[in-house]
Amino acid sequence: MAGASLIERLRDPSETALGVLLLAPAFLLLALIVVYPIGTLIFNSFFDLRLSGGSGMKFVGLENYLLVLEDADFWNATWNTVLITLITVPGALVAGLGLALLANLPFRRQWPVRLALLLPWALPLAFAGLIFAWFFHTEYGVVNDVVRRLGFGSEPTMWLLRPGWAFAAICLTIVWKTSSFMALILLAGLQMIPRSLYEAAQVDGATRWQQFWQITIPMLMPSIIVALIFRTITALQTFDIPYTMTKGGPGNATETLAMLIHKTTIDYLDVGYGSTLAVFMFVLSLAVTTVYLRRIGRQA
Amino acid sequence: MTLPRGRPLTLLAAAIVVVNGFFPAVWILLTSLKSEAELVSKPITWWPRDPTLANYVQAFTDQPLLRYLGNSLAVAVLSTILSLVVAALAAYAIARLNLRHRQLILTCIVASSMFPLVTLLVPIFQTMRSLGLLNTYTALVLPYTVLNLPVCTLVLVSFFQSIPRDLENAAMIDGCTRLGALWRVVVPLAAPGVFTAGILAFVNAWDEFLLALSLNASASMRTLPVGITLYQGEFTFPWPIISAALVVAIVPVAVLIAVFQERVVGGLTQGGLKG
Amino acid sequence: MAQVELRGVTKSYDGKTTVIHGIDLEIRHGEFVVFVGPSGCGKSTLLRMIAGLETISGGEVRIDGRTVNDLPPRNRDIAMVFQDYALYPHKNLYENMAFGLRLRKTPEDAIRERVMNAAKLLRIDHMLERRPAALSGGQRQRVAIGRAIVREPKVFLFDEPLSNLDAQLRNEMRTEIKRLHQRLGATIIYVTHDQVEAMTLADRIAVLSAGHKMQYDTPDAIYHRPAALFVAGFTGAPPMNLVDCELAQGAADLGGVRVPLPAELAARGAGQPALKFGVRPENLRLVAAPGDVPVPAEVSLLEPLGAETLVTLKVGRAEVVARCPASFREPPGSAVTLHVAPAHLHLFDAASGAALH
Amino acid sequence: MQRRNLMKALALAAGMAAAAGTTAAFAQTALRVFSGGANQRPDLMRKLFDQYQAANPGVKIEIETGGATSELQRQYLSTVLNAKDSAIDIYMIDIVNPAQYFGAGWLEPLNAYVGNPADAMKPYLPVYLQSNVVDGKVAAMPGFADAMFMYYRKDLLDKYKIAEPKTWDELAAASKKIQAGEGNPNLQGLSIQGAPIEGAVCTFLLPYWSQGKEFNDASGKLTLDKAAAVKGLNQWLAMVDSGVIKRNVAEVKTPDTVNEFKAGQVVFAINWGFAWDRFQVDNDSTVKGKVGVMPLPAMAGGKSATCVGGWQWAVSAFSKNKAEAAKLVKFMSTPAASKFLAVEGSLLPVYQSVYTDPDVVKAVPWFKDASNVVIAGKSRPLSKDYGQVSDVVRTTTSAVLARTKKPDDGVGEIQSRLARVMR
Repeated sequence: MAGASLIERLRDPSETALGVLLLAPAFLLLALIVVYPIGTLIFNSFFDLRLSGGSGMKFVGLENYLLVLEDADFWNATWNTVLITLITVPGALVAGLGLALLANLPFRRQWPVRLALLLPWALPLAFAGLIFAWFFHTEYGVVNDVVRRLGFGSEPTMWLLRPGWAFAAICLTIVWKTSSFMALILLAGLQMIPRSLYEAAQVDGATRWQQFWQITIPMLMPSIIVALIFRTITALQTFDIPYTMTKGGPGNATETLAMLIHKTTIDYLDVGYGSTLAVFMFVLSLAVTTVYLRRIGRQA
Repeated sequence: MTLPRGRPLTLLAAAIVVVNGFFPAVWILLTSLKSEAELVSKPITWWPRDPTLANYVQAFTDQPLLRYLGNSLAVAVLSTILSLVVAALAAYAIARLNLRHRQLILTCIVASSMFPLVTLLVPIFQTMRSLGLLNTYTALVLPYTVLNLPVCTLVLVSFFQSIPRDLENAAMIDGCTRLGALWRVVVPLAAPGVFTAGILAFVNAWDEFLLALSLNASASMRTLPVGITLYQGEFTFPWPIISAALVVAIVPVAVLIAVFQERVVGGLTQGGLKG
Repeated sequence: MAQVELRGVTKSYDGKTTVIHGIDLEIRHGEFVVFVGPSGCGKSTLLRMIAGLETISGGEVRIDGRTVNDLPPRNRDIAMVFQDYALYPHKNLYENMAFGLRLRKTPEDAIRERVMNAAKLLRIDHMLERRPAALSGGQRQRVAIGRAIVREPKVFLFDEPLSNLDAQLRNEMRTEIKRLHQRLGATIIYVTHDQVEAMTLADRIAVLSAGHKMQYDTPDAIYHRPAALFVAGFTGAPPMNLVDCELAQGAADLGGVRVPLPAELAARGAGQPALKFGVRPENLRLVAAPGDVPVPAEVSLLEPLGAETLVTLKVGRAEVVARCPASFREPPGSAVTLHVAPAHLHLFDAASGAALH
Repeated sequence: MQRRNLMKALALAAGMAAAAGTTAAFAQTALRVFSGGANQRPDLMRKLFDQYQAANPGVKIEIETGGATSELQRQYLSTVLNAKDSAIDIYMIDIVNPAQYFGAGWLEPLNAYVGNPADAMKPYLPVYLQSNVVDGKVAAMPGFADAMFMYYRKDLLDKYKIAEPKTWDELAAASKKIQAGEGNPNLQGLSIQGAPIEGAVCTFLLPYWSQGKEFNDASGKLTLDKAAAVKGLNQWLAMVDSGVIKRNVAEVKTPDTVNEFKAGQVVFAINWGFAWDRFQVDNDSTVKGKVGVMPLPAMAGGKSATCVGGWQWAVSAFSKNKAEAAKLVKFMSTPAASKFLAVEGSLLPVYQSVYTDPDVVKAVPWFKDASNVVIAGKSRPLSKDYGQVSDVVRTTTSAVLARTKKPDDGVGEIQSRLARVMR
């Protein structure tokens, strides 16, 4: 093959060379935006780096890690984060499934329904939080107005000022915001189920309810799992909605891990400790998403 | 599943879905037509007593809303294109090439989405500063591309995998190089997937707030979400004006998805997120 | 037209799993060669190595005397028809066929002429504006073939092109491909798992099993002189009856029933530890001809096919199938006498699978 | 005419600042200034900068704005300064920030440019000696002031013949009387800010300070008197119970108080200085001409005190033009500049003398009432970790007002958390 010129060889790179070439842009970007910053973060977590003191960096080994384990705020935020995840992920799934089933009915006009599913998804998180905080306002909120019009309760409920209610309001907002996209994915899944399966089930004498559990749910399972996993990752990172709705209040009843990290790093300027918290959060995400990656692994 | 087909029930179902999706947007629209005084009257009004467009006028005069709109558009479009190119190349390598550790490579790319950007804010800021990129489109385009890389890669990998390998082989036998086959056959065929991934990326970039706030704070480079927070001041929270600005911010995306909804839903159906 | 040579061609993955074991083949100018074998035998892999779609781990592939091992597919001057047609769904039929010519910068009028000729030949000239999705399976297959024809390549490669068609269409297309070959006189390498297809189409057949070449010869030779147990068992419908036997006094002992063998054959079998006795169903007859040997048997199952009836019979401990006239009506359980010409008897070494002739 | 005079005075001051400088003017210096958000009136600052540029041809000033609220600005500046960004030379910062930023080494000490702290701060309101001098160094120069005022409905007090209340109890009694008399269920007695925003820090401090107690000593060490703090919070809660303050006070933010007062739903309202114009000038105000300002009430036996706010000019430690920047800062902190901001933008002056300036009194008559309040003003706790201090105080206060925490526990929490930070 002496005849093959250099150009010819460049047009037909070996499999590996081509792979490196194609993957290079992605990995360069990841190195710049993720790997290097994470490195900085892990490095910082071993230092007492409080920018407010102006006292510079002091190596403290694992001290920050020990402090985190004793930190009641950390455990509170972790608990809140986990709770939000445990409530809103199944919540969004159930709501999304409901919306998807409704949207899958034979409508003459499809677009208003589709648009209704797409709009909440396209609304920025921070704005969704702002808008829903307004909805839940004790005096000017539409929620209490509806309650009043329906004739319940003489005293308006202070939704965002009671830890339980505030938590519920935040979860509801997250479910509203995220169930639409869930519904879109599930709707796509629903439309792929062949009609013949339902016809077969009808011939076999299955009721609608049985058809739902025996056909719809099993056939949707791949979509459901992918949607759940994506949702779980973002749920663990919950920040914008509680930040705009309650600022983590009342007290720190609705503070999530991401908020605590943001507060520690940006407000308190305690970069060392904030970095350590971030490392913990990463470990938590990693633990949860290992399951996810295994799943992808099985499918790819 | 076959649900009741009766017309009234179907309409009720449609009503539930539509109200759920539209209510907040409609509420914002109504609020944008009210005066600030009406907003704090009790009991609250649903329909504006004195509808006014003054809030829109103010939304455009208080802040350079058009400029923010343009910035958001530029950043979102540029990062969408870059995400698609970078993700398409990587996804092709993962889906098609006979590479070792393909799984590990995909895992690395997806794992990058697990790290909350909030926590990386300060290091990213430092990086951008040392590269002299603060207050440029690039400062946002690069992180947004990374933000979108996992989902775009996943969508495109499954799309590429769904395209018969023999199509590419046929193209190579017909006379294409490997990259030629990618460009002439695979990419056009993955168009629905590319489109779905593109919409996902665009919306993500359009929504992002925290990085935009920190990396591009200068007045001429602000994006829409950052700009909208500026209507509120230390002492003021002009809901009607903010609502007006929100309406302006929501409309382009709503139009975009209304026009392309068929393809968004279709793209998802064709295996996009189906793993 | 061109000739293709394979010299010790080997394919292995990661240097461990070997799927093609040193195959030598020579395909002459204008010859129609079929690779046949059960799925997983490596026939498609071998074809794709010739196409350049799979790397070659060892040996060499030569087209017209030129080693093409490292040549990308586009530079090998071949055309290929794929099992799933692999039509470009985003291009109409005309563009599908023209694509390869455009890439080679063929002038537009030449493209038009060649595409139109091919389309007329394949009777798809009235639907060139359509996209593949609007076509039936048979039509798609024609387009795929047309795409190969317009290129006027040195070698045509067919990878199970008919396996996605229904039975009737398959027969039609088979005939058309055969006619096409006669008309174009092209060198064709054709892969199929269907031995009938192989028999009807091929000038020469290469039978492959587990990555090994079992036999490479004309259909006639393959059928009548199978070189290996595998070839015998793979060809013919139903295939050759193959039965364990022992050699006793110049006859094959099928467990109580003895079939006398020609002396030459018996001599070859002598001393082999395990033997297989083989006879094709059509060579087991109910009416004796001069020189035939009789074999007592008992009817156990009838399968009328209209033109003939397949009869399963017990011969000693073994079961064999015979091809009988449609008039055969003996009920199961009745005893009959089969007749077989000694020249049609085969004997194989059960351990190596080699034919003893 | 008044305006022309003012401009002349400014030009003079700007010229003097230039003359004082030793740098030759032929080198063009570009100064980049972070000038806060819209509420910090970058439009007016631009006019002052134009003045300065006119008098100092070698200097070109560019403005950057961002961050609508003090909190957002602090977050943004923390990120920028954290990265030692040299792009910005001068920062406008909230009164609570000099200690923190100086502590972090982000601000250039200005002693070399303005002289020793005691003398430099002498002409200004007393609060600045406390807030702008850190470790014996001048960290920032006052730009304009702000303070929490007690606004009230003059018409209603007159109607029920009630004098300005001097103590919180008197205020509660007056409110109840008016609320009962008006019979309007939506009428609130007193509006304060209980949402976990910066204003809630003042909400915590006002009743506490008015018992004559201090939050911290001169060195910044925490001196919280737990009993007094609990008493202060209980004072608010008692008013909530008696219906003087509305039940969802923990939701109330600064603009809510303003809007409700404007809508005539509030008798007494505590708010920043900007609110005056909202009440008296805004078209949709229903209380024009019915608004009074008075010093904040005290606890029985205590002394009136208020929370001072406002913005300062500081030079970045990472600036490459420190000398030029310091000169501009000095100019922005002159009496003439302060007067300009008072007359043109009703921004509270940082010099006691400017409050009584005839031009200022003419332009903004209510400033003469304001001066008494401002002089009694105190600064919020000064700490290198103000971000943390503020966060702890406002979230706890808000939680107590939402009744999710008992005052006793809340104060205990503040004490234990801040004892570590403020020592």
